Amino acid sequence: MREITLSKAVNEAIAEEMRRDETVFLLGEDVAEAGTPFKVLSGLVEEFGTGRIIDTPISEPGFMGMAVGAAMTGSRPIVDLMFGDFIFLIMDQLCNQAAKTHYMSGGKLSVPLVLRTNMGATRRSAAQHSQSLHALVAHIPGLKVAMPSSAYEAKGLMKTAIRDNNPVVIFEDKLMYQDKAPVPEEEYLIPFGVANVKREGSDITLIGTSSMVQVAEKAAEILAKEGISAEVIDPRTIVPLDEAALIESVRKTSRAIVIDEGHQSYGVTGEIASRLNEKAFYHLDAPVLRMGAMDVPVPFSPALEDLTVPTPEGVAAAARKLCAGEMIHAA
Amino acid sequence: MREITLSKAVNEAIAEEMRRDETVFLLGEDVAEAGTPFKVLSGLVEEFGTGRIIDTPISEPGFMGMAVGAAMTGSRPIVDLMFGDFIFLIMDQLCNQAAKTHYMSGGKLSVPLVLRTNMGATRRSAAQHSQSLHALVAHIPGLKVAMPSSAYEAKGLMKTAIRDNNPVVIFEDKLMYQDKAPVPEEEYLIPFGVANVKREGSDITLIGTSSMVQVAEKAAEILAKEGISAEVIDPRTIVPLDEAALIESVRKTSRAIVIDEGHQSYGVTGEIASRLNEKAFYHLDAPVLRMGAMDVPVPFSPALEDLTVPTPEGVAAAARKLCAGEMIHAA
Amino acid sequence: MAAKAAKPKTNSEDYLRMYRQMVRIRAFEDNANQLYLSAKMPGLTHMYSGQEAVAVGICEALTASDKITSTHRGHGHCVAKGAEFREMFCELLGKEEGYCRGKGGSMHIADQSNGNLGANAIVGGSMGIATGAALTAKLQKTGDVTVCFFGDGATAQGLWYEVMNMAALMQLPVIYACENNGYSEYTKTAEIAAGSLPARAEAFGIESFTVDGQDVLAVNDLTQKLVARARKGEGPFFIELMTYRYHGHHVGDINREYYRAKDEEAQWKTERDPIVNFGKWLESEGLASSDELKSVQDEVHADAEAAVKYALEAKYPDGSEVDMHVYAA
Amino acid sequence: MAAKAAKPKTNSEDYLRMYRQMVRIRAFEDNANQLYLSAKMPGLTHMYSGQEAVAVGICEALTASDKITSTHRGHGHCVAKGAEFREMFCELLGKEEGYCRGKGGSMHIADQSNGNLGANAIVGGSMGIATGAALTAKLQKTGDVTVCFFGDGATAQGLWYEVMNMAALMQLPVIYACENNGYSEYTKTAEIAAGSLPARAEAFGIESFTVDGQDVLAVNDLTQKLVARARKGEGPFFIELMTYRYHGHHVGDINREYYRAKDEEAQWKTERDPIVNFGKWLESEGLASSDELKSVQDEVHADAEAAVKYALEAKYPDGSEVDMHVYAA
Ligand SMILES: Cc1ncc(C[n+]2csc(CCOP(=O)(O)OP(=O)(O)O)c2C)c(N)n1
Ligand SMILES: Cc1ncc(C[n+]2csc(CCOP(=O)(O)OP(=O)(O)O)c2C)c(N)n1
Ligand SMILES: [Mg+2]
Ligand SMILES: [Mg+2]
Repeated sequence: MREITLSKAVNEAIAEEMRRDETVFLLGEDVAEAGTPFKVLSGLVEEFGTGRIIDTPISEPGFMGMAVGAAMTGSRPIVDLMFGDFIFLIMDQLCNQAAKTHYMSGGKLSVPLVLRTNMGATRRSAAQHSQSLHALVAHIPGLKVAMPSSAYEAKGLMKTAIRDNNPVVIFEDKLMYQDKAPVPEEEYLIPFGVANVKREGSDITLIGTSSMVQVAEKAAEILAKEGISAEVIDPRTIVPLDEAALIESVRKTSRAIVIDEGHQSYGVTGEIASRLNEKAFYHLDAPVLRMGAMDVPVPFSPALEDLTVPTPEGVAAAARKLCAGEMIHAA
Repeated sequence: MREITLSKAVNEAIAEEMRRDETVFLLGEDVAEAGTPFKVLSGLVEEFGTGRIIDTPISEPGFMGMAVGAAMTGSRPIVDLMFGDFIFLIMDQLCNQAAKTHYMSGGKLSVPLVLRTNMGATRRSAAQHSQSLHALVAHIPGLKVAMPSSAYEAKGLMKTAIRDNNPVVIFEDKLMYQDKAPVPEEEYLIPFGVANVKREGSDITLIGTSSMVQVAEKAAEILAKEGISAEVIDPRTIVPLDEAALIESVRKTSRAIVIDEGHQSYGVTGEIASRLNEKAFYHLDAPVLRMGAMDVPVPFSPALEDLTVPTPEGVAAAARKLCAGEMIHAA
Repeated sequence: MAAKAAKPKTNSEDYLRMYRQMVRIRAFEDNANQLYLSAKMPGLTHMYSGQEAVAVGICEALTASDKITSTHRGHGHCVAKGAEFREMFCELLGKEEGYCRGKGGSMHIADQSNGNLGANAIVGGSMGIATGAALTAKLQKTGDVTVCFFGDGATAQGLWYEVMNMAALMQLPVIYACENNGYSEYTKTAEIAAGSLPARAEAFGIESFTVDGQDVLAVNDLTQKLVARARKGEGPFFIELMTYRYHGHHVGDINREYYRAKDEEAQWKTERDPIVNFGKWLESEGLASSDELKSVQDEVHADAEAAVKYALEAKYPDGSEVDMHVYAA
Repeated sequence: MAAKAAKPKTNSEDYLRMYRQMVRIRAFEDNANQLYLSAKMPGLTHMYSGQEAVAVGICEALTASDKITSTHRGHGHCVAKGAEFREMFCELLGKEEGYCRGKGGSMHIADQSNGNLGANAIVGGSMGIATGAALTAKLQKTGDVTVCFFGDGATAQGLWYEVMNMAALMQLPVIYACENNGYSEYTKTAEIAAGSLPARAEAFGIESFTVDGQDVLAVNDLTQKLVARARKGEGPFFIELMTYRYHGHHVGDINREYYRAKDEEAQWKTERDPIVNFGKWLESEGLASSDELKSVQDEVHADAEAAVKYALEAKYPDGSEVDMHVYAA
């Protein structure tokens, strides 16, 4: 199968859906001629014109709000938010408006829009351009949250998102835009709420989101050499969450680590870990461990930044201890 | 000891600190003559004047940003945010600016401010005036988060917050403003990160935040009649979190329920439950259960709204099952 | 662009409909207030009484497929855009037959069938929504115009400036209608708004107008012209409508002399009432007799009472609805 | 109010210092660019080159305790407000001796000792901060003035309108200084800004000025006057400074002909360079010889090189610092 970059995969998904459905349009800063700073959207304006690939001023709350109104009236906007960190600017329109409109109207109005943005540290971009803020959005009922872990997922989830009748937030890892993966030429969609077992194993389950799937896979390789068989699972969407698949895996392996690049406290790892604890309790040989990003603003200095995110070695070390029956904490 | 309302307790705390420290001022909408819609601040403008009790236009991001700048230059602002739901409007200034300034400046700048706002449903105020959004703030490093459970805590935590050199967010339960509790005449402060055992017990630990402490206490009374001895703990601040106290209790009782009025998914209950699971795993006789608000926008209709939040009866029922060894889920 | 135009409101039938619509709003509010005072209504609500000429003058210049966005003080917009009493009272009481199945209540009442995209409990929160609705109209060439209602207090929200800039750049068919009732909660507008409101819109190259919001014909005339121009792609526009709210900020805001003098209230009510004055004009022009007007009022009052009665007896949504409509299928 | 006034800049010593400060900014940026191109600098950065007269003209009208807030394109403001090369380069390289111990980097460089409250990576993100600093000045009667630097693109952020309104109502000693360099990333200002920028400030009753941002004396003259007035409580003010950035939006923005013609760049560089033109003026007025100017340049270049060398060899913060400074004691 051909291999394409995650960036290209996103571009293809949007182009295909825009061809298929005239009501789809995209708006954001420097999305047209510039094709975004990451060049993910290059070429779209040439095909679809500035009427459907719309450059906006630096007005995130404003164009997010416009997308909500457009979505309520028969359009299917894709909002391009240049950095995930800017989500703080649009929280009201996203969480008070988009997320709640369908419910508040008793099902009469709906808001089919996609917010595509990014996440991921270690790009030396410092505290306001490096955050992974998906947990915040996942906490708000009415929003769906997708976290593609490769070009394949990026394309399939984006297409599903565009066809979904709800506000969907997609977090792309900005360090993965150039990563290639096999992506079929033929059309495919990836349903929401269906986890993907990336690697089968029997001793421990490693649940990773976004780029942490790669971290988990690398950790699994390290562990395999030591005779520890790790299963790696990618939930693909955290809302809806394929709880059943995760529980099934953990019931089999009896141990689990949840790995996510958001801050650890009050984030994604706590939710997944506590669901596993709650629903697979009697199958667990050890507590479910969590590995999120450190609870610190992302530092600029490379000497510090690299310490803040989970690494394959760190995950392997934790897995090793869990499998040896040693507890991280004297639990 | 005299009993005063939570509203009065907050008012006293602010007045005392404003008398003590000239750099403290307060700003927000209709805080002066009107004393806020909940009348919590009545009388302050008479004592401190409109120079220190400052009415603003309806510009939440703007006055939050101003508070950050004022705090960076030697003032100690208290920001009054009329409804907790409006926190979505100020997330950038709170989370990208206030929370990160101290860290990003390598410790050179600091942002001593208090954001006082509220939470709590069942007031028939519908989806945009009923949210309990403390989990979002707790996820962001650099912010502290206090959740007073009575007038006593409201006063002591507010005073500590005003003296703290960091941005502190205090969520008051708007349904508790008229609730009275004993509050000493003498000055006292409640340190952050110190949980309070509201009721001792041996069979199960009920951890509640804000008004859920009352819910837990009522559940404990129901359970006591049935011979089940429940310990009730109030963390008082969720950042910093007195993990040690919670763990100690759970090691003793072997069972726990975490009760919080924020949405359950990706919220506070997951964090606390997974810490307990991780660090008290071998002491647990049953999985730690979580009871948050339902993952739905808060509905207006009384017939629906009351179903969305944890109740004493619901907590007692869950506790009963846990203690009987019955799992909620076939874990 | 689909050919569309509201019928010009130049004959007595149209005038009488405007009169009736204003009376309907007033009657709706009087009943809602009564429901609140008698503790039959959950939560609280913000009365539109006094501002009727704004909602009616504007909405009578719109077609059913034109859109509006509304505010926390939204009953008037909802009635004026064509909603029925029954579904509205049911909504205010949290009943299943309400426009939003009781899930929205007063502050989120919407009536999508008549193009009302909903009230909003976030001040200024619908400014982006209105502008986006106009963007759909432009992209899909529907010919629809959107009116964004908001209060003077809402002009303090930065969102407005962001969307005005974009609406101006994209020449969107949206009309920003600021109902300046002199107060933002318990504060006089003058104390929270520096400079001039129309100048703020003009700074973005948006044509701006100020009109007497108590004069339904003046409002309607201006709006008809602007709607026609907006349909031709000459938008956006800004209108400041000078008006007054008769009640407190919300139904519970009773003792309000500390921020607003009783005399001031009395003066607006006796001298500037939009319904009374329009009624007088209809009579003086010989377009309606006082009996005719009286019978309009009686009919409307009877309708309102019947709707209230119906709503009080209607059933609440079933508990199983609580987690329905979180996500659309 | 504490009596404060920047010395009027009317003698050759002051002129030469302004010249030197502009040369220092240019030298800093040339070295920073080189560090980036040679892959010695982590992350990316935005060059201030071309806009030197703005930062210098303004900051020379301020005292050390006056405050500024800066932007993603913030090195110029930092130098102009009094910062040292060493600590700045150390910060850009993520070293412990940087102004922020390496935690902030280019986009968050701050120098609190000279009243620089910091660069900001959120466009417009510091508008509230600047206004709040001015509020402290007013409440505590410090006599300080705050200058809020931001770009033309930042005028699209709603926050600006919110704080202008409040600054105007409270008469705060803040000057909003918009560096209009014609571009917002890869987009011409004209395409993203409707109407007129000064009119937007004026609509809030704020006195507004437009000045040639390539003319350091014009900028300085105007700023001196406004700072003096702001200290007397006559603020806030708005200044639009017409200027140009020589490099791409950020150091990596090399192929930019699709949005900006090479001719245009060449013209600004050859005809409107603020340093060259000011140097010529100094010579023509007999205030400095070309040798004197050359020696200023040489000194500054040597300083910059030494600082770069120092910073390259300086040590990174210890790993244990990673969770320090999350909370203040
Ligand atoms: C973002 C936000 N801030 C504050 C409030 C509380 N609030 C509700 S209505 C109101 C006053 C609005 O004034 P105006 O826009 O003039 O409308 P009016 O009530 O006069 O119709 C305020 C402050 C809110 N609902 N939303
Ligand atoms: C809120 C926000 N939106 C978008 C960006 C990305 N961004 C960084 S600089 C910039 C352009 C800013 O233009 P302008 O204000 O004119 O400043 P200039 O770069 O010209 O100095 C953009 C869009 C950002 N950093 N913050
Ligand atoms: Mg008003
Ligand atoms: Mg610019």
